[in-house]
Amino acid sequence: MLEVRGLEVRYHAAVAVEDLDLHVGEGEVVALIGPNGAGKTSTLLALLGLVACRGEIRYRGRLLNGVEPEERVARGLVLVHERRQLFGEMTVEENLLLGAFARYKRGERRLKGDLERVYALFPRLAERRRQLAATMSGGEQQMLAIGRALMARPRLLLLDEPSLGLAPLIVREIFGILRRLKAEGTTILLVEQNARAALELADRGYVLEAGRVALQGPAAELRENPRVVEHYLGIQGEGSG
Amino acid sequence: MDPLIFGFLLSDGLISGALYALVALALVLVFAVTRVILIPMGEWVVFAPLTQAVLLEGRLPATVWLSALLLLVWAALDLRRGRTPLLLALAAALVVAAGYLGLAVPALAPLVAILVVLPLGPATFRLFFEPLPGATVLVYLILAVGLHFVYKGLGLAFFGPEQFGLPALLAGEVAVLGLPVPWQGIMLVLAAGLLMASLYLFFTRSLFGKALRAAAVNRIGARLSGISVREAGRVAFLLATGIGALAGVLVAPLSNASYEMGFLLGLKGFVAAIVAGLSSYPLAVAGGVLVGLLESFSSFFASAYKEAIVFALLLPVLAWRSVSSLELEEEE
Amino acid sequence: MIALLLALLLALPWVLPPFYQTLFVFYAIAALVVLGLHLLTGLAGLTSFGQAAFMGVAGYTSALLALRAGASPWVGLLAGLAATFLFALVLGLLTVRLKGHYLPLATIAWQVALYIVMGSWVALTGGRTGLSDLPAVAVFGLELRDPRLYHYLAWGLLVLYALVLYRLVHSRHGRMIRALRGDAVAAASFGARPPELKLWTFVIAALGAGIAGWLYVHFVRFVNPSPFSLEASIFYLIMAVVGGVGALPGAFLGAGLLTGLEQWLKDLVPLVLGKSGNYEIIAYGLILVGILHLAPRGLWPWIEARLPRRTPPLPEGEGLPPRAEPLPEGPLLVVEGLTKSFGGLLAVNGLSFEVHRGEILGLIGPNGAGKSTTFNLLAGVLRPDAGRVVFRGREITGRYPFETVRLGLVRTFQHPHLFPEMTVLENAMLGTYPRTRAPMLSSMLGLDRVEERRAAAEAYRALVRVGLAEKAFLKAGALSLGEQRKLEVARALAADPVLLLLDEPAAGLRAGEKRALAGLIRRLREEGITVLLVDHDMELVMHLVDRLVVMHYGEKIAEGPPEAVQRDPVVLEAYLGGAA
Amino acid sequence: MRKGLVWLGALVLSVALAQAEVRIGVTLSATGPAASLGIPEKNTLLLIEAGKLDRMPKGAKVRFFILDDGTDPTAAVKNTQKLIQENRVHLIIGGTTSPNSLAMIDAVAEAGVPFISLAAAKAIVSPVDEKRYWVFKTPQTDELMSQAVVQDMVARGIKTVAYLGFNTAYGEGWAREFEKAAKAAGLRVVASERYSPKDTSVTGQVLKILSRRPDAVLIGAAGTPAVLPQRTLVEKGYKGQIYQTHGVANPAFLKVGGRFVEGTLLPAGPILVAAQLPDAFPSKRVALTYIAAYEAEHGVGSYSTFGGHAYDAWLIAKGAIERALEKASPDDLAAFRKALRDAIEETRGVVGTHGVFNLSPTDHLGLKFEDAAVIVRVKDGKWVLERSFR
Repeated sequence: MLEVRGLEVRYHAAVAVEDLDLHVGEGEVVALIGPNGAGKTSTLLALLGLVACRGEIRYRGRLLNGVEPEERVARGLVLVHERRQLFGEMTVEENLLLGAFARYKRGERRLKGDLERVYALFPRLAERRRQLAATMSGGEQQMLAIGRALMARPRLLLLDEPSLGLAPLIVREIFGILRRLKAEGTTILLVEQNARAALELADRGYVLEAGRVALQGPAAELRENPRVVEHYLGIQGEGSG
Repeated sequence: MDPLIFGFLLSDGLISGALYALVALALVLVFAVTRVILIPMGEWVVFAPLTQAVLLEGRLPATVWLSALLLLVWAALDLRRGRTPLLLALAAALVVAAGYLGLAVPALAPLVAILVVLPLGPATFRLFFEPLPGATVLVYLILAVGLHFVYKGLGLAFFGPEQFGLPALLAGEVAVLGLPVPWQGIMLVLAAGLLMASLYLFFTRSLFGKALRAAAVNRIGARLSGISVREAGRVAFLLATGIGALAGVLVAPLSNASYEMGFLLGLKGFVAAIVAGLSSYPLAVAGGVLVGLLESFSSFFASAYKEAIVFALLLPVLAWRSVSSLELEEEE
Repeated sequence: MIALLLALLLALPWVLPPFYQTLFVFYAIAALVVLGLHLLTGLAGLTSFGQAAFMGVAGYTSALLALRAGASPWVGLLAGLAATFLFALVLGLLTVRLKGHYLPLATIAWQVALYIVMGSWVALTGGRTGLSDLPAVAVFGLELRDPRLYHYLAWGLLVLYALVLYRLVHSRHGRMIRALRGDAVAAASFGARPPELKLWTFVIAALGAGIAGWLYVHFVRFVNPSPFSLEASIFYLIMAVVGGVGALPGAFLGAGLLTGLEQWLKDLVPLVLGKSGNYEIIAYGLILVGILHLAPRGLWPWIEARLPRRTPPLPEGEGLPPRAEPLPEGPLLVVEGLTKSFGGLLAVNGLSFEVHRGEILGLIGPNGAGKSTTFNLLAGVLRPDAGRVVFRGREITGRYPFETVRLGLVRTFQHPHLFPEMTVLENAMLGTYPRTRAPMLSSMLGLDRVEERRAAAEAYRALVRVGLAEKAFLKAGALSLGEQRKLEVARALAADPVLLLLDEPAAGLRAGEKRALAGLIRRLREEGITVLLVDHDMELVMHLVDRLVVMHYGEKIAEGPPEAVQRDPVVLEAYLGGAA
Repeated sequence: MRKGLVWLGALVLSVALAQAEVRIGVTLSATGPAASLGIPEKNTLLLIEAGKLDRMPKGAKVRFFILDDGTDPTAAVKNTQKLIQENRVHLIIGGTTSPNSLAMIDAVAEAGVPFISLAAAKAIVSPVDEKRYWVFKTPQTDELMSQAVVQDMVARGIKTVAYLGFNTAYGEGWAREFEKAAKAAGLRVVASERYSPKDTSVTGQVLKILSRRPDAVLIGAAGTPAVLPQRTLVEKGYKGQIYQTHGVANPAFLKVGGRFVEGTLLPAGPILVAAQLPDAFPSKRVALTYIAAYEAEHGVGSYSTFGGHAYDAWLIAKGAIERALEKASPDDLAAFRKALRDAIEETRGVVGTHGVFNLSPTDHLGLKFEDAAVIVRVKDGKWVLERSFR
């Protein structure tokens, strides 16, 4: 589904990601973990084309280099941004509908079904469909961000820190939904600091440190890896600014 | 003051205000989506009636060729990027055909004029602004000033220095509360209102309109939703040119038109747009009406200092708006 | 190099063809205005559409004094600058506090208003028809009528103004002005008072325009409002942007190029297109657009990138004097009942703790615990709803950061708030701002050399301490994340901190870098600096700190040495309860 | 036949080579707010350069350097310097507007170059002091034209009058001179308003004027922007007499003005109605010749009075060049400039399109009122001679 070779992202002269190889198979859930600033978010942004990068990104067999982000979205590569990037002054429903804009533009006018599906997944959004996005709590905003991404009918869903800044109960709820998506066969690339939760959900995982892959392997193996345990799975693993 | 004079000044201010409001709306739209302060807007506003006037004189206006040329250059750029620019080539042909149609059927001249001017906006965006994504507001502004020079120079070359008189689309006057007001003015105000209402509907009801708003408020969020910010920019320019050209065609029979009038019109629209913080559409309309009224009344009381009064009175408005705006904007 | 340029400048009028002598005078006049814009727009980030109006204020003042009172142009210069100063002060007070787009519009507003007054107050100004027969400037009885002589006057004043500006830009004030634009919070954290600095910037830029206006009227010896119009102001802004508004040579480049361009087009366009003419403005616009497409940041940065770079000598010598006053007894920092809510959501609720002298205290907690809010409350970026903060025995609750930094309460930023266009050393020197005293005027006159040298030495020493010495002259934008964090610390050290507030200093660092950072923080403690550390990197925190304060949902849930806190069941619940 | 032509060409060429080159620098407002004045001036000089209007002065080959100043005084000064220093011209013609001409005075006086201005203000040539020693002009002064308007108003029994003019040097000059002349003649000026040529509405000013109920309104504007106030006056029901100034005397004004400007009175140089002048009118023949040549190039009805000023400047210059050539060689720059200045000042009895020029050391314009001004009425979309002061 996704094949990345030699990815490199720079800001000014600072290297954020260097020589990164990565692949995601159809139906797989892959976790990308690592400390703050390891280059996880930069990787996702590069995959979507929102930052300039070098290296080869192959998606469903075709090179993505030079393809506009919105075209990537239209091809089913959809990102839930770390900062959610909702349209704060618009209602929940408007946000969701805009998530399907690429399809709408292609002429698909029947979005009702998708809407119902998202509402079924997040009943809280259904209750608040007329509410402005900016006035919702962090957890609800995160649900909306995921819901908006689902409206695009992603073939590969990129999730950036879905648990960031959320209360534990909400995090649990969000991961519950991710599990359901996984069960439905959605392919997911998940970036998460909550390494324990991420590795429990994922099939495989990569550990990024300072812009490079430090470790990789099946999620179950990573969970047992002493280095991962020490750095990311103690009580230490939870906190984040 | 004599209530009759008051009434006249009021109606004059409202008519001018409607014009400035339209220009301000277009400027706000373009700025919100692209961060371009569209100085050449004023030129496009006058290009439309000037094109119409030349058509009515039985000559093919040079704007037709300009429009077609820009569209073809755009098409050539697309071709280089490996796309087939069939629509653009067709549009270029259409513009030329419309020009000849306007010659043959003078009644259609106003419509043709708007159609001819319409491609200038999006083509300008495509050729001059799109290649510089992410430039600062200041660089875009200077770029816009450069284009203003170009269009102004072209205006002089195409239309000459003199004004053109245009026939009213709807001649005559009508009494409003005992006050004679020209139909054309009422048409302008009505058209402004209608345009605003349809823009409102477009932005709140249509998913395309919402996408445009989305691109304006959150560019990254928009791209994540598959909304192309570039396309949004082109659409914003297209709408702005359309609004401007329509405003121009409607106001010209009241005021005559010359290539030079554009800048001042644009400036006043810009003032109204700033009063709205370059972000709020209803406030842009209010700002336009405010500028129109200020201008009308100050031209009665102290015509020599008219602009000075309009701008000086804006300072407190600005201070108030600045204090009451919550967001800490980037200073550029 | 500079001597060569000066010699060229002196010889120029005698080698140039006659018309270019005149053109060079207009060049100097334009460059004066554009230099002001370089400071105002390029460095302080305030876009002004009103510089030509200031030219008019000074020009008309001098012209009227000469015609109505027979005053010498030199008196006119002083009076003109005084008038410009007053206008700029009043307009500046009205303008510089405006936010975002309101500021440029305000400049348009008074530009237009002043222009119309110049044109419409016929009795005073002669209206649009203008005033003619103005006197020439005379030096020791020699009237400067020949453009070759005026050249020296104009360029002399220009070079003087450029020197003053150069001194200012490379002084403590200049660094702050530049910092202000990128990041007012960071600037204020090192002692700057944003509105005041902006106002002076505004006035200094206006004075440049004032000199230009005076030069203009006594060169042309005729004055009417048209050279002081909005269009003229826009032309100066174009020059600034085309040359590169962020650099001093850019002002010279832009002013020279566009002054010339206007003339060359007058010659060239008719040649190319035949005599029918009027196409100059189109060509002008197209060239402008072309330049911006080639070099969106202006021509000078484009050229500079192609020039060889010279490394200045390393700063040496004595640093700044250390803090003299002794610390009072008792805890260094006392926080009592600190409370802050955002829209009804309690971010920090009744938080109390103390920081003792010479310790490293860690403040930790899970996501959303209120650590960042607490940090910002202590740093003065946010104001608490209730509670108080006492530092060194003085209450500092709700004080601005530019006040507390002088007391020795110095912070770093989680996401480095550095200025990528400034060198590493300049970034570090920002830290010395609260410790240096030179007022703006003495900086402009170059009287701050000794203090500047010591500030540079001090900043360099701080760079040595964090291990960045060899990168001192690189642009900060070229640093890696780890180096940027070191620079954050170095800048704080340059401020001679008593209490150092570190906001997640280890985020994003590699293992080796983290160890180095921990070593550095320990060394600082040994040097007597107290550290308050907010971080979530447990490895770092646990091995480094003396004590921990743990927050959860805005409240303190535990306090004590790391080993004890690690076993605290409440802490464990807070951290683990939320895991999936 | 063809051979003969070749010979003739060779002959002309050899004569030309033997002739001295006299350089005339021109700076005009061919763009900007005064473009409607500057463009006919420029066209006229281009016609002269092309030899389609007049012969060249005997014994000299004349070269023109024509620059545009965009109606900006700074640009006019820069142009002047450029012409003097770079093109080493012997004479400068131009300065379409009064500020531009005034701004140029210092530059020409400094360099000692004679200058024939094409702008209206009296201050350009009066008083003839050390600097204005070098400055001449051909257009009637605002004062002279105001005189014509005021005399016509008095003759019609008008008592009160309002002024509505441009907020430019043109409108300002008219305001000053007209109000002075009106007061002197016992007229009451009940309102004096301004507007911008780029304004889209002048309702406020017109209402103010209407509220003062003047017998007549004078609109001090140039070109087509002069239509809007008149149109607004008419639309708001003003029934008094409306006057315009000679600045509107171009065909575009009539076209744009249409029915709104019907019946307007304006002062103008006699050239505007040349064909209707009595044969005894001195400038009639010259004016007709000029108009015929201009219209041949630019179309029937295309001429304006402003081009006439440029032609008059040329006529004065032509005679003076011939006389100066006897005193100095154009190769000696300073001497020839001085000789040319002296020759211009000695101009006597040169019949131009706007009158007869008799210059003297104290009068650098040299037009007589009765020769230089007529009152014209707009009738059926045409200029019709209403009154002559002879």
